[in-house]
Amino acid sequence: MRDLDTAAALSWMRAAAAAIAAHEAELSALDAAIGDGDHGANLRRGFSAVAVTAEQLVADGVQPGPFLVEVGGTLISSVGGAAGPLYGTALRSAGKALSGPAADTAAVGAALRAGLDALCRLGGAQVGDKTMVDAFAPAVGAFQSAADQDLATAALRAAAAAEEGMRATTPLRARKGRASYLGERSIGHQDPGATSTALMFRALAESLTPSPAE
Amino acid sequence: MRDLDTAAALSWMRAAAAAIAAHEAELSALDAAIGDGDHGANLRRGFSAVAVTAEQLVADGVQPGPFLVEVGGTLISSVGGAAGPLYGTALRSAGKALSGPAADTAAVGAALRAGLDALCRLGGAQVGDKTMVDAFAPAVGAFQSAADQDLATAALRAAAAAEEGMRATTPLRARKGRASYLGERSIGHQDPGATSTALMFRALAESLTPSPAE
Amino acid sequence: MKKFLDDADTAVADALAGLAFARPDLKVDQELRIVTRAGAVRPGKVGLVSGGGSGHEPLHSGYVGTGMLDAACAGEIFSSPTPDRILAATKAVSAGAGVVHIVKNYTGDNLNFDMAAELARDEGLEVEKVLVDDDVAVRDSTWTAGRRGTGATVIVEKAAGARAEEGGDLKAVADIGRRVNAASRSFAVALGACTTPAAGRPGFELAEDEIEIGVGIHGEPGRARGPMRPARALVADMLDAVLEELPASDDPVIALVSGLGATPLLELYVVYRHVAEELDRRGVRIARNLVGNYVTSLDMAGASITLCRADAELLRLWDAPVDTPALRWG
Amino acid sequence: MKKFLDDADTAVADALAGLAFARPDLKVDQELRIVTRAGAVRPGKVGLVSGGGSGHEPLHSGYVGTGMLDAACAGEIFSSPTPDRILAATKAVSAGAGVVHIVKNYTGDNLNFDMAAELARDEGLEVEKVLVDDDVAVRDSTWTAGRRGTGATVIVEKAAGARAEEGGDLKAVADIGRRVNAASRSFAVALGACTTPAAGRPGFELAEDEIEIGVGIHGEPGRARGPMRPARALVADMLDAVLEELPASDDPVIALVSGLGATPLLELYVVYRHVAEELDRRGVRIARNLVGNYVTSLDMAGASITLCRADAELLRLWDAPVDTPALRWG
Ligand SMILES: Nc1ncnc2c1ncn2[C@@H]1O[C@H](COP(=O)(O)OP(=O)(O)O)[C@@H](O)[C@H]1O
Ligand SMILES: Nc1ncnc2c1ncn2[C@@H]1O[C@H](COP(=O)(O)OP(=O)(O)O)[C@@H](O)[C@H]1O
Ligand SMILES: [Mg+2]
Ligand SMILES: [Mg+2]
Ligand SMILES: [Mg+2]
Ligand SMILES: [Mg+2]
Repeated sequence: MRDLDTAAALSWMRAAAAAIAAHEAELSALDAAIGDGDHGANLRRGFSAVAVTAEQLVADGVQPGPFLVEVGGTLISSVGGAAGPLYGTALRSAGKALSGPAADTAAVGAALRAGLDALCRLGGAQVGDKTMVDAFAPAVGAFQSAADQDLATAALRAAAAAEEGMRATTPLRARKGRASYLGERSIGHQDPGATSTALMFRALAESLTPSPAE
Repeated sequence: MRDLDTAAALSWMRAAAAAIAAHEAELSALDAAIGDGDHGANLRRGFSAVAVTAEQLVADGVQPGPFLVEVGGTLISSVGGAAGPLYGTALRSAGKALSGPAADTAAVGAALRAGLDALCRLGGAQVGDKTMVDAFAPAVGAFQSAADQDLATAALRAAAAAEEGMRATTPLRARKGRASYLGERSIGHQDPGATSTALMFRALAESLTPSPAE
Repeated sequence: MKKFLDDADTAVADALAGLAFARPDLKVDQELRIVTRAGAVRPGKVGLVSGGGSGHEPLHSGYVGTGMLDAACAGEIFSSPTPDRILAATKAVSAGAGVVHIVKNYTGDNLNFDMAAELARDEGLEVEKVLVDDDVAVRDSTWTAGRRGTGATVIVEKAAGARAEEGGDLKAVADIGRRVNAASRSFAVALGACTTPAAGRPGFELAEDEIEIGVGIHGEPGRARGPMRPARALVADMLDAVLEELPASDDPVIALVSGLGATPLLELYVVYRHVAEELDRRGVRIARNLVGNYVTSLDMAGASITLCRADAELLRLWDAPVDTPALRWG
Repeated sequence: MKKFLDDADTAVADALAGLAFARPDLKVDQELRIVTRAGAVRPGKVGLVSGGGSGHEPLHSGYVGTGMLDAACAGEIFSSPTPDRILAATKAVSAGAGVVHIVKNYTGDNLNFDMAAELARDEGLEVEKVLVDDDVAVRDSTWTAGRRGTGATVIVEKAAGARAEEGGDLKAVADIGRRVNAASRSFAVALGACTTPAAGRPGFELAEDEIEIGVGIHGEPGRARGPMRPARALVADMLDAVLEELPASDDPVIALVSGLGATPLLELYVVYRHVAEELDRRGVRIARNLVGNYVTSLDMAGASITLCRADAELLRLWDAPVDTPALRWG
């Protein structure tokens, strides 16, 4: 059983970057269907920048809270589009909620909740609007429900909930972001932002779960 | 046996207009391959104008020479592109070479020769340059070789020669007109102008040959 | 995908490099992707900053110059620029009288410009935001992110630019921008999709007789798909949509017909013919017009129509001298 | 085929009607398809007439106005106008000092303009012809109809127009036009074919990785088909072709990068970036430039590069005031 220290946060960002890179085309294709087709490229650009920042932050010996704050800032200053400020703000707020060299499951859960709240405040979206919130909110809920479990378990529950939330966006009609311009035509397509959110929670779970070889 | 009077000239122009209209798409497609794709539209526009002029000229009782001169002028002022001045000048020169109310085979042959000469002078093309001249010149040759035959026979020979000349343009490399810009790539395509020339000589032959029903 | 590019990732940077070579009257900050006028901002003049995703050229860089913008921020293709760059542009053109942000209404643009404005205010600058939301293909309701900003942006930038040039203060410049936006409505149809360099293939596929009705400028599908029809009928429907939401008034209009990138000028003039005839029939007088590629969507085949009710003051500002790559007169 | 048109046969007339509505500073004779300046020609000024097939907009109607053309004759799409109309334009702009015909070198244009000049001379007018033949994709040999006229037309019209405006006589105006033409060379590549309204489908089909090299502006195939490559490589080859035939001289050049109709401005600036860098590498200085859609080929995807060696006099004429729909400065 392991708390979230800076090394773990770095592993998360590395896994997230790898997942985004692997799914760039898929994310952009989802965005092309109901948006402008750049979500994959936006996040790839952002996480490439994060990869550089993150290594430096670790070398500088920062704690996980400031680490996430900086990573969020990097996303804000490299992604552009809607996703950059939203994800960046979520990470910055989550980071600000963390203190000390390592955080346990409850602390991480509270931090994620703070991130979600900031994201919702900034974007004005609620669950059901067909946005990243539809994956983010259930993920945070599942994570906090497992506050008494170890980090990896909570993260696994969160990832599963995020993926369910992601799939549940398909039948929804969008009320926020570009997809809302399509009206009824947004129905039947999975939201790209919810999809990238699910990838990020899955990356968190995988980075915390010892690989079979270890 | 019938000489070329104004009524016959009118029949020719009507038949030519019908043939062009029926083959407009084909002429434009040939021109698209090695030119700019407008030969069919150019000539359809021209012969639509000719149809109007021609009826009026007949109503005014003009003789076949002035009739062809006017028809040529109409082509010049309605076709545009290369084909308008070339066909128009050929018909004008042919018309100027005719006198009286009707012309026999020899007179028509000489008039067509005058038209060909003017066309070659204006456009500077010779046989083998992959232009309308490749159909026009053999047609006039065949027509004049049949100067002692009736008009319809001479016209039938001319039409056959024009069609042979038309087909013979396919392997040639163009030296005149837009097709020359393609260099070697013009080889293997039939020239649109030679094709419309063949249509016009076929129209002449058909307008002079009593249809089976008559 | 065939495009005159070296690499999808450097498309925006390479185009800005070309702009820098072509226009010595502009200054291009390659690192921050900011285009400003070559000279310093006149002390006391309100600064005008706009920007957004690239791919809409000449918007916005083509409107930087005397009488119009002081700075344009070029985001990646169809992605808003980031707050740090907008902040840098804001500071670069600040001359003591405040800065106006002209922002097209998209979630991303709003968030990034708002964050930049926040940061600028933290540094003691006054920033006013003018939001452009003229596209009537999107209803402004709780079901949407609100109407999109499209063609009216050009008119907002022109009028606000003229007001700033003649010495208007921050409020006056922002006000005229807001007034132009409130008086403007747009509608666009696409005959074919655009291809973003990153995606490498068209955003949607249309049958030979289909069009997208009510598209924006980001390659997204429109509100509905419909059958292709003659220009006259398409224009009549587009004008129906625009006029239904255009403020009623006796003022004449400024009419903008913009190609979306791949539509020949010949066709845009055919569209304008019908715009002029239809508006005449409906008793709307056109006082000024623009026909060409002004707000585009990469290589999208299509056209937008923007109408802006213009009173005497607005016409005066419209007619004021302008000297930018894409608009030049007076 | 999807186009903003009502009918292929009325496309040119409808576009001219749109132009007439849009530009009160121009006079459009719908019957003869002639566009002239709204005012009368200044007595004693040499008249400038150009024209050719339509589909190259803004060429030629977009260049009618102060400092450039007096009249443009619009033929059908890709078909030269007829002699009677060119004659009418010639007479309309004749103000006692003679008229210059600016003619792009195509068989049809030559024949129709020559016939018109003949008719004008019969009526006692002096007419000088300036032939534009700048396209190096076509060798000038007994095997061809000679080099085509393309992008240089804009520069010829601008310089000759300025010379006429400042009072040059017939010979002086024609001479400067000929000098510009002799000093100019162009080359174009197409990434995709255009579709004429009459044909209704693209003039040729290209594979996803193929381009046409050395195309003209009439939708015809080029000299060769080749593989698509990065912009930098394409531009280097295009410049090789242009520079090989551009007169050697220490003069700088006017560089024109023109889209062929469906190419976004973003890409044209990428092209210009490489033009600027390549020319710099080769020691050729660019004194002036234009980047945009200036000589097009309907909705062809592609770009042309034109270079014109420009001495001080030519630069002065280039910089002289011009006020037309497509060029405006000074
Ligand atoms: N107001 C909002 N609140 C939360 N998420 C949003 C909002 N608007 C958009 N999104 C999310 O952003 C995603 C699109 O991101 P991206 O494509 O990178 O930005 P853009 O729409 O600017 O191109 C959407 O799929 C959606 O999940
Ligand atoms: N110099 C010439 N002499 C004779 N015929 C020519 C010449 N140039 C072109 N042509 C003929 O004109 C035809 C093309 O006509 P058309 O398509 O109507 O004109 P354009 O080439 O101006 O579009 C060619 O197929 C060729 O037969
Ligand atoms: Mg997007
Ligand atoms: Mg042709
Ligand atoms: Mg975007
Ligand atoms: Mg033609």
